[in-house]
Amino acid sequence: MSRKISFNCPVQAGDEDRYRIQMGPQHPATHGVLRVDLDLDGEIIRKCNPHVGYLHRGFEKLAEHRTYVQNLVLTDRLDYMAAMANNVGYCEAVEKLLAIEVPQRSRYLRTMVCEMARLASHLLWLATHALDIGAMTVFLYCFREREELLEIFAELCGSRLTNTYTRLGGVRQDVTHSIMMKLEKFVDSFPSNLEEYETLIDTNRIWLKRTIDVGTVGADEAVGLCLTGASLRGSGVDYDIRKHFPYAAYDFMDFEVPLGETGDTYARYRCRIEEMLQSNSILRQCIERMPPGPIIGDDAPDLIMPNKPGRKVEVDVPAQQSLIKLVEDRETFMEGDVYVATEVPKGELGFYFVSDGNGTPYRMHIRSPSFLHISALKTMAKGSMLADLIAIIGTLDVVLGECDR
Amino acid sequence: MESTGIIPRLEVSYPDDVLHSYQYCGQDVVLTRKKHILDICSFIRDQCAMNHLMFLCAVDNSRRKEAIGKNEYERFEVVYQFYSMTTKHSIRIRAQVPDDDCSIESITSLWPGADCLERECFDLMGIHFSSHPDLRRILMPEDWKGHPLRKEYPLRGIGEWAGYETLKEKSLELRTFDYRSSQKGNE
Amino acid sequence: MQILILLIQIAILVAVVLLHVAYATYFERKIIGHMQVRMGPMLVGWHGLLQPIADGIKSFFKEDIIPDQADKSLFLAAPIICLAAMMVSLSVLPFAKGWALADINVGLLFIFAMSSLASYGIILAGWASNSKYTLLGGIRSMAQVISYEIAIGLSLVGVMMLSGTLNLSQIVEAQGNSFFGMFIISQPVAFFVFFIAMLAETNRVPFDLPEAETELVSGYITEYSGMRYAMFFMAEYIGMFVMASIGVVCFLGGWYGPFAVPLFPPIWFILKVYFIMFLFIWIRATLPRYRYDQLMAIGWKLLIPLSLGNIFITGLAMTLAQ
Amino acid sequence: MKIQYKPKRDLLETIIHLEILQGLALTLKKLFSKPITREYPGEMPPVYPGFRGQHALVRDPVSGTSKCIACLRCSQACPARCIRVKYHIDESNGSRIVDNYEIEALRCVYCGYCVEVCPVNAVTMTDIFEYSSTDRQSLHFDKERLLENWDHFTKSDSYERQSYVNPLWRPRGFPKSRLTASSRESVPKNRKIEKQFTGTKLGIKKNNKEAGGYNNLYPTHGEKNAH
Amino acid sequence: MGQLNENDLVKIKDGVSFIPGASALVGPLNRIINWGRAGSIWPVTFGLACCAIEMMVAGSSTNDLDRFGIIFRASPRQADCLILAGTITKKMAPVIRRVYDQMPEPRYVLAMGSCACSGGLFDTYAVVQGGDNFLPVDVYIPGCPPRPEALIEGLITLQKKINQEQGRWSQLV
Repeated sequence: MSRKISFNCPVQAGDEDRYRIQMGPQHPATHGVLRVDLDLDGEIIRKCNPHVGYLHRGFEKLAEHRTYVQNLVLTDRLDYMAAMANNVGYCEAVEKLLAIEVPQRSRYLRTMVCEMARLASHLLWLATHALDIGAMTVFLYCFREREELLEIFAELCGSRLTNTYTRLGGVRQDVTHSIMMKLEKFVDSFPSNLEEYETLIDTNRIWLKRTIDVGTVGADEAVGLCLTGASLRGSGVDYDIRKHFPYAAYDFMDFEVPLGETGDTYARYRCRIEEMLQSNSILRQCIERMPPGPIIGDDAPDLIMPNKPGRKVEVDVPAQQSLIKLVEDRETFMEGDVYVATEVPKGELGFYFVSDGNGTPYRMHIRSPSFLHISALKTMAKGSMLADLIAIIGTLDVVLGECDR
Repeated sequence: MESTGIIPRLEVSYPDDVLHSYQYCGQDVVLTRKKHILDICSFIRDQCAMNHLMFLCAVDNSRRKEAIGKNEYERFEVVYQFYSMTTKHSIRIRAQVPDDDCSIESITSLWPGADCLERECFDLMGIHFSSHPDLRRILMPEDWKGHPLRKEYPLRGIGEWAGYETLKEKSLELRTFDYRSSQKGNE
Repeated sequence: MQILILLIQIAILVAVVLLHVAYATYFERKIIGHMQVRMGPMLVGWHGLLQPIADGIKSFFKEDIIPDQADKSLFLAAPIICLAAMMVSLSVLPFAKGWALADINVGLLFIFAMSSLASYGIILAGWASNSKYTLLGGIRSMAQVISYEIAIGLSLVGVMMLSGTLNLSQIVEAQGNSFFGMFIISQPVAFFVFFIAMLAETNRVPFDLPEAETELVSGYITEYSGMRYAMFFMAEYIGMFVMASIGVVCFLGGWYGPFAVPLFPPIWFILKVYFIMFLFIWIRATLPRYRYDQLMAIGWKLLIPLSLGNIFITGLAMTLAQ
Repeated sequence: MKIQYKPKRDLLETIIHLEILQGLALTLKKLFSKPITREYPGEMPPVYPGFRGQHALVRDPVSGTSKCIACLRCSQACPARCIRVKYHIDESNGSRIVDNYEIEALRCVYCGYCVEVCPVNAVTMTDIFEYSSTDRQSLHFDKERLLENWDHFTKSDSYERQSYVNPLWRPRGFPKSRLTASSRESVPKNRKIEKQFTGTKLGIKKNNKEAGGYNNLYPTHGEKNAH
Repeated sequence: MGQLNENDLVKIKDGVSFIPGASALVGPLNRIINWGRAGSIWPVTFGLACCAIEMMVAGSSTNDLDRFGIIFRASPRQADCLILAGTITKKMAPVIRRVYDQMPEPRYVLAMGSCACSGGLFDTYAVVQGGDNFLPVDVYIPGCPPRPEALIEGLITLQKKINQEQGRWSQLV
């Protein structure tokens, strides 16, 4: 019978008893299009080699050909689980580069939507993580809450997922009373709903067995692997950009950064659950302290960039062809480079801009947490079992759109 | 962020390598030569307690206004941003990499997490990282031609990737087995 | 003449069971749906009642793919082995007094034999598909069946000792008509072991490793399409039915109920079977999945010692009672 | 803040599988609760004004055609470059006359920039999101199709309900000076003006007076916000 | 095919044709099969990018695709329908084609969202400008991403399309 078995990968010397398996890009547990090549010894992973790039869309190149305002639309598609947080991160970076002032009210609004995005993203993470480990009911319960948030997004800015809510120098729309009432209702009911999910998994012996001592990373190792976000804090490293480089209105918020100790999957799970509760309390503070005032600054650029002074748009009219040619006015923006990081649900999302004074960035580099998390998979998965790999991919909370850019 | 005092220390320790330093938007930036970049990085990590590598990327300077005509700029540069979680200081190193010798030392021995970032730089910008354990393309397919983030590379790419061409041929060939086309042929 | 009657009986049984299987999937989707605060099938037929039929029609008219690299004969045989073995074990189940196709003396052993045979189908499917995921699924299934077959057998030894027979009808008779005669009262540990092992035998959550969707795509059935996939599906649900029936026969007093129903005696049996199947579904909606080595550890380190201890205590109690 | 773990279960809880029984009880409870499912083809989801759905060109009740003046701002602002405007210049008065206005709906990313930059409120995004098609060509909207979309939308419920003023035309909370065209449609008189939402526990109460100018900037939409 | 081609031979494939009188049998059978297929469309669990999240939402409690008899299957062998939910990159395209090739007939393709339909925002070197370059797409769903209800509407469009099919089963049986 063995005559018919033909492995695609050539077997190297010493590897004859290894079982090579290629997980993904189409696999239910890879959260999109991650591909992991595994060398198995029975069920134990001897070598794990993640392959990314199946969703590489050329973000950074494309950004060089679009104006700063248009690039905002791109950032929605980075980490599509928390598009709002990406919007805010991008705007904070560009505002620093172009020295644009943001009014206080829109800072609060940004904080609010950031935390809503964090909740939405963490709920999705909990859902998929639980589904990966086999608890499919948690998956659907989490989506119930997430839907409420998405409906609030839809009412706020007209789109559920790719929000494009922020604007350079402010935000796009003001909130209404009905949105805030909905949000308040959500904030009130959220902790008890979270309790519900926890009944199903938190103390469940199967869940504990599947998560404790799985994918353990020590604190120093985690820093060396450039992990950020809850994946780092699960190992006990106190690094949260909301505290280290406060942006938006995080300066005015009282919240704590939950830290784990053991650095295993369960610690990261607890960290994120606590983070959700903290986000909930930040949301409540936002609702209570929302200041009045304008939502967009006076020096905010127009949607059609480059905008001032005296925007010049030439229209090339060979009347028969009627093609539109936009001659961009080489208005002087700041020249220089700047790196601004924000804390998105996945970790540290940074934008590095090099500007040469045009309306388009000269170079935009996106420091995406998922990319570095996936590179850590190699180290974390070694020696664990096949089923653990699924748990580790889940706990790292990777999203391929952000990873591959 | 106030001045951290790291730049003077760097200038003292590596006088030949530090080209220029400045502060922009409150961020410290140092331009260096590429030769001793590994030493500089380990100095920064060990002496200045900058344990967190925030990002690593490459920039193509060829069309950059400020770079044109200044001889301290080379064609490429590799940018490192470091941060200290204890002292809350950060510093950015811009190591200049010339076009004709497009390689720089890898810092994976210091930060294992830099592995993927350096592969990305190699993939998109074509910078070689010597002593990198496994320098392959990471985002683009293995047999992709060119390095997309270089400035001369057009947005829509040059030519078509061979793998996609074969796919298109294959799909044309398989179309004959398709329900719809077999219907059309008979009508 | 007798043969003809037997054939008609078989035909009725098979038809009823197949219909039952179809609707078991419907009820599973409906119940899990409502547990997850959604609705389940709604639009194909009234409240989705025709859903299983639509699924069946679709599967029947689907292209049947046999992978190029597969071992064709085994690939074709595997679902048939699986389904046939499961169906044969239906023949010894006593649905009511005298309502068994074959009331043989070694009914319990026969069922074990057949369910082991069905696992051959799974292993062959995993092997013959010549795919890595199916092979892993097959291996997992093999290991799982071997370990839990022992546990399930040992857990029923106590029942056999109390009833003194392997004939299923006589086991029911031994429990008698009263509630307290049920072996679940006298053998709770055995029932616990049996129930967990039953979940593992039928590859249900939390032991659905051979077809763990997020790990092995679809496990051993990854390469099967159309009707052959449906056959595995049916085999799995018939397996559930058979296992639930054994549970009812051995622990829950078979066809006896609080009062006798005149026209349709198997009603209590069927209700009890449905209760156990509801438990299956309920657990599926609630629990995560074990890891492979943990599953093995439970089987060998917990269930088998427990059931051995149970045998010992049962024997001791019986000796003392004499 | 160190995270707190729940206490470990004791022996008795282990034996009776307490936490698993709790989980089972929860799912059983949910079995008898009402499903939250929205039965979509019969029951529509809530769509709020300003939803970024199907594109349309507003049909001017006076002229019976589009209001577009071919300023091309929309196609400049479009990040996906999916808007094509063809026009010619009227020799008599030098104004631009639109020949065709095309939106490639399959390339559009529904960011709403075109609506926001339009100086005459000509292009808009409606609440309609159900327009899947089996062929590609029917989703390449030209001028006629876009006007038809508007007619279709004006007949729908959501238009009737809120007598449409797209918040993207006039984003809530935007000062008038920042609007692309100050000559935008004025708010209908029967519309309630809602005060800007502010928190209850403000530490900076005195600023309220100065910011009062922003309070009455934006209209509410429909009776939803009335209470 | 009962109604349409009553009087001439119905050609299914080269050399295979139906006798006219058989249409009385074929017509209802055709309808039953189409009903079965339309009532149980099983898509592959295959998300590419943003739209996959909305696809998950469509499957979750609020919209519940299970009402239509739609359940996600992980293995393409058991699936009927491929939902292209997200951006198709050139690196991914061969994989998608492979998944499609692994699916048994009859199989359908839905392009969900701008990126899958035409490349959308990403007119770059790495992105395929529309899934129909290498796959026969049946239904296009615009939106970026489409609301989950829009996906359901797309699936309803697909059901209508399936119900209009004639004799697609005869080549298989």
